[in-house]
Amino acid sequence: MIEMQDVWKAYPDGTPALREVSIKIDRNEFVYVVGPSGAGKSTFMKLIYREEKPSKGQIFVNGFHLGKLKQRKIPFVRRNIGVIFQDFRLLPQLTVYENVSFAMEVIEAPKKQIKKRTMEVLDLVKLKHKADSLPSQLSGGEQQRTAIARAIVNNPSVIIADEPTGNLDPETSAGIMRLLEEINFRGTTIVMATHNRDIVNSMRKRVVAIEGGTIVRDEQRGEYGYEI
Amino acid sequence: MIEMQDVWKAYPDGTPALREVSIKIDRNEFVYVVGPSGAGKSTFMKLIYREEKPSKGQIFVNGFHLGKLKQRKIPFVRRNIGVIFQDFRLLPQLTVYENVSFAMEVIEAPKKQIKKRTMEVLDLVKLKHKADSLPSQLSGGEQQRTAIARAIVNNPSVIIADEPTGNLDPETSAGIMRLLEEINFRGTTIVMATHNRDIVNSMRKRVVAIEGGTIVRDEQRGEYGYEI
Amino acid sequence: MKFRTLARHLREGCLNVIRNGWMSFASASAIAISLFVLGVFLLLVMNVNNLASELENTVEIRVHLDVVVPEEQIASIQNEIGKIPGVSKITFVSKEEGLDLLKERLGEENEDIIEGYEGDQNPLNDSFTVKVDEPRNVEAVAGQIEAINSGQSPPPIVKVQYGEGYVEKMFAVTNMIRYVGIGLVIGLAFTAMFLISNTIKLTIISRRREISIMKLVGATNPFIRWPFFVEGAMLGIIGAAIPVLVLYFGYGAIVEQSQVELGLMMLQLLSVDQIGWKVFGSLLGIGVLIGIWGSMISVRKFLKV
Amino acid sequence: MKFRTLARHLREGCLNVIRNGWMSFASASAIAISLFVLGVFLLLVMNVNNLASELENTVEIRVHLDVVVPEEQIASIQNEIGKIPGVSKITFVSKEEGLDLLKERLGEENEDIIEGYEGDQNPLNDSFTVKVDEPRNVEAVAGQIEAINSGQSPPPIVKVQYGEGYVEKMFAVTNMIRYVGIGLVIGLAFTAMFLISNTIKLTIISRRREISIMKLVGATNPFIRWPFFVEGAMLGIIGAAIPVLVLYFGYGAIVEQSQVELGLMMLQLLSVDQIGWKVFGSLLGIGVLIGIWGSMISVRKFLKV
Ligand SMILES: Nc1ncnc2c1ncn2[C@@H]1O[C@H](COP(=O)(O)OP(=O)(O)OP(=O)(O)O)[C@@H](O)[C@H]1O
Ligand SMILES: Nc1ncnc2c1ncn2[C@@H]1O[C@H](COP(=O)(O)OP(=O)(O)OP(=O)(O)O)[C@@H](O)[C@H]1O
Ligand SMILES: [Mg+2]
Ligand SMILES: [Mg+2]
Repeated sequence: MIEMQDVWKAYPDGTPALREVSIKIDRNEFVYVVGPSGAGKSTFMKLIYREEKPSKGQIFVNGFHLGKLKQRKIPFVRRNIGVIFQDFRLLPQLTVYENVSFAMEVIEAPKKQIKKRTMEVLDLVKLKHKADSLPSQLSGGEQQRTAIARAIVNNPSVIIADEPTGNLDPETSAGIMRLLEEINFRGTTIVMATHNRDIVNSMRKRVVAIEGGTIVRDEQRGEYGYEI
Repeated sequence: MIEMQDVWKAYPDGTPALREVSIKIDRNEFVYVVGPSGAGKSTFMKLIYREEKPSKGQIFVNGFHLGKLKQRKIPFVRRNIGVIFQDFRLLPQLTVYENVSFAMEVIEAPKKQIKKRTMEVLDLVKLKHKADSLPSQLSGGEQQRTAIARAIVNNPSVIIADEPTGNLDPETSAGIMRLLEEINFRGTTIVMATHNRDIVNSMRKRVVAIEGGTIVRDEQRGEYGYEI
Repeated sequence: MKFRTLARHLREGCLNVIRNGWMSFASASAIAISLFVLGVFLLLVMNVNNLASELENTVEIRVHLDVVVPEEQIASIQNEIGKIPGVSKITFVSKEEGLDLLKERLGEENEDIIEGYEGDQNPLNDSFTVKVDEPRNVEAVAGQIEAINSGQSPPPIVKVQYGEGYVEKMFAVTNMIRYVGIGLVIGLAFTAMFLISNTIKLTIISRRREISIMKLVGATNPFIRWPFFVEGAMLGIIGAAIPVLVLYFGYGAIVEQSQVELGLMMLQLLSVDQIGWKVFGSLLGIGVLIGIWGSMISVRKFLKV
Repeated sequence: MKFRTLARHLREGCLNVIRNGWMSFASASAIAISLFVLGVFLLLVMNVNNLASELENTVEIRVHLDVVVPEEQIASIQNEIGKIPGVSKITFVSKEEGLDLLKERLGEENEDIIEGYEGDQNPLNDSFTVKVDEPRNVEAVAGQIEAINSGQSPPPIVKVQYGEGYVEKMFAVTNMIRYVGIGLVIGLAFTAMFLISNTIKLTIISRRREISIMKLVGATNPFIRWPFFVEGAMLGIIGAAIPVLVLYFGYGAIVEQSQVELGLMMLQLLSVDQIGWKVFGSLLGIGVLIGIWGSMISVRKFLKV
């Protein structure tokens, strides 16, 4: 489903972010990506939905060879990947409802279905009452939940979640984790970067630890592992 | 030091965010503000450094009566308050170094002192090696640490920290918390909104819980208190 | 593209005009004010060119006949001149009429000089006044008229005059006026285009992040481009409609108002009908095209995400 | 403000021009192109006004004396006319010279009419040609000249002429040219100011968030405003210097180039020295002022945080 072969990444300013990364993530897996701040977790995930290109190495996602993909085809790869960005990336001029429905308009879904599904998803993240608010009128956690709603609205086959509970209280976080687990159970691959020890340790899944740009640990049903 | 008397806040679009909030925070206190997403924690803190004005009620900070303060005097109140914003609010065109030194230039500190102190603070948050990077070239956690550095650089008498560890791994978080504790120990009042149960429970301080816009709990040496 | 998607793009494009309130206002007013200036100059230059043409049309050829030429020959010469290509009008001016014209030219002050020249004493000759289609051909036509003399003796035509020297100078001036005018309008058109697209670029550059987010959510380039396309067209229409309306009614009012005043000076502005929808239509067209073009080139930059 | 803070503001202002690369370019080029257009029209209008003035200066008064006026009286009349305020030049035209002038006016074609009028047969009278300082006063001066007759009999002045009718018409035309010219330049100046400040506003609106962050970090309004002030001035200087240089050298070249061509038509462009640093200096001044002003009004909006 997702495969990286000896991937290296250096940013244009020369910062080395990833080196020698090889990994295979199967359909329907749930993978936590952990590691210290600046280790390369976000970079690792940006490579998957092709926000960044690797400096070296091959990446395959859903059968597409990203390195050989024509520019025009990229949107179609992304449509099967729901991304929860670490910095949310909501469209500032659109309401919560519009931000979420936008992802469905992109795939030209029928209007009625858009409306039904969007409200359904907003209900799942408990934001129905904020449907008409603009991102600037939301609290940090509400913005994060909007980003979550947008990522799952299209039932993508892969969800990339970069620190999806960073701005949420433990109770809401638990709700979101239950939601992601259920989505995973229904067949979606989930790759989630997190700093939340409680979540990793209580919901045991595969754990990939990145440090200094390289994978230092990869265990099934692992734990967070960094002790204070 | 900080006092609110029957403060209410509704946003211009009508959203009620705070009601009947009265609280007194003494010099040198360390206060955790906890509560679910959208409870009003950030609003509570925005009132202190006057990003928002209360709809009703009085607020006193460092002896200033905010409601009666002339527009021109506001900057001088803010200079004694170091704020770590939930969304960082770094100046996008300035490097990490410039973002931090900016807060010192504002108070017209001597150039030499600016350089020395800025590097010192960057060292404290372990970002010396990123001094010349722009915010867009940083990881989430690095941006957050830049925001922390800026907040503490002027040795303010009050630090307002809105979710300062949301994007940090537990180890880095612990480092930041030790730093804040030390700053508090040296006489700075700290008001910190957080969702991090571990931190609250391991570093016992005063806990103010906000729910639905009102203070529901206020205990010395309290704990996080929300069980999953 | 599905129809509902097209409908969505139209809706979004129009909504964006409203959502970007301040920015839209800035763009539309840049379009409006640039096209207004362009329009004013277009009208000005058209009127000046019209005056220049009227001036050129005063050019005529005077053909002086010998006193001895009999009436039948006069008619045949008139006939021959009429056959020369480019000649548009021939008027016979008898010597009596010539004297009257001369009197007029001398003015009250000196008219006593030609006292006593009436009737048989008239020293002038009969002549033709010949107008040509195209003032620039006057020299050639004059040459052909002179050629009528050839082979006839005594030559019936004494002199062919068309204001040599003066005419060339006038053409130089009217040509200069035309070139300067056209140069100014073209220059202004490019300036307007630059300023408008500059403004639109600025409004779109501030939406760079938005565009990149859309792309990351899986939007194709056309999907992102379409609403901008509609938005650009809307801004163009709004921005161009204002100056077109102002110019249409404003110019109409000026023409009417100035009719009496200018009439005294024998001048006349082109009527709104003469200016016609060519001008107003092209202003509108330019506005819409630049609106679309400006949006498109600016958006394209940010689509490579 | 401490000196080091001022130095900081200067440095930051200049750095911001570079940091905002694209935006700075957009602003500076909007200033450059707007001022260039303004400058071109300013030069054009000044030249046209100059031509109009030259045209006006051709106005003169002809004072015809009675044939019987003796020479001593001619001198005393000349003296009296010279005393009239506003008269700048008096030329005596004897009847012989008058005849030559008339010959010229009639042209080759009709000059035989006045054959035989030479010498004693000359039917014309002696006359004065009077020039006035201010062409607009010509009517009043003419009146005063006529008043010399009063109390003298026979009246020595037969007729005072200054092209009544024609002169008024010419003034109407030259006035219109002036008003249209000044109107265009003022209109263009406002347009330029609007377009420039519009562009600057757009570049600053995208920095609204930045300004609010600065305020939240404790910056005072002047502290935020100063670098913008410097930045606006820099953009103004850069943006204005370009058209000023282009116009200065370009116009100089055009003046030189066209000297021969236009000389043939008795026309002459104002020289660069005549245009002087007034024009170029004021363009530069306008640029800098709009740059600063545009920045200031835009920033002020966002300072209320
Ligand atoms: N656009 C960029 N240009 C240059 N360097 C970058 C860029 N983005 C990230 N980096 C650098 O690459 C390294 C890895 O960044 P990345 O965002 O992947 O870290 P991360 O593991 O997500 O950290 P965090 O937990 O703080 O979000 C960091 O040192 C960061 O400074
Ligand atoms: N600018 C605004 N305009 C309108 N409503 C707002 C605005 N900012 C916040 N709100 C609303 O006010 C309420 C409280 O927001 P606040 O940001 O204080 O929450 P919070 O406790 O900080 O939540 P979180 O933990 O998610 O950051 C929320 O319902 C939010 O939607
Ligand atoms: Mg990250
Ligand atoms: Mg908050």
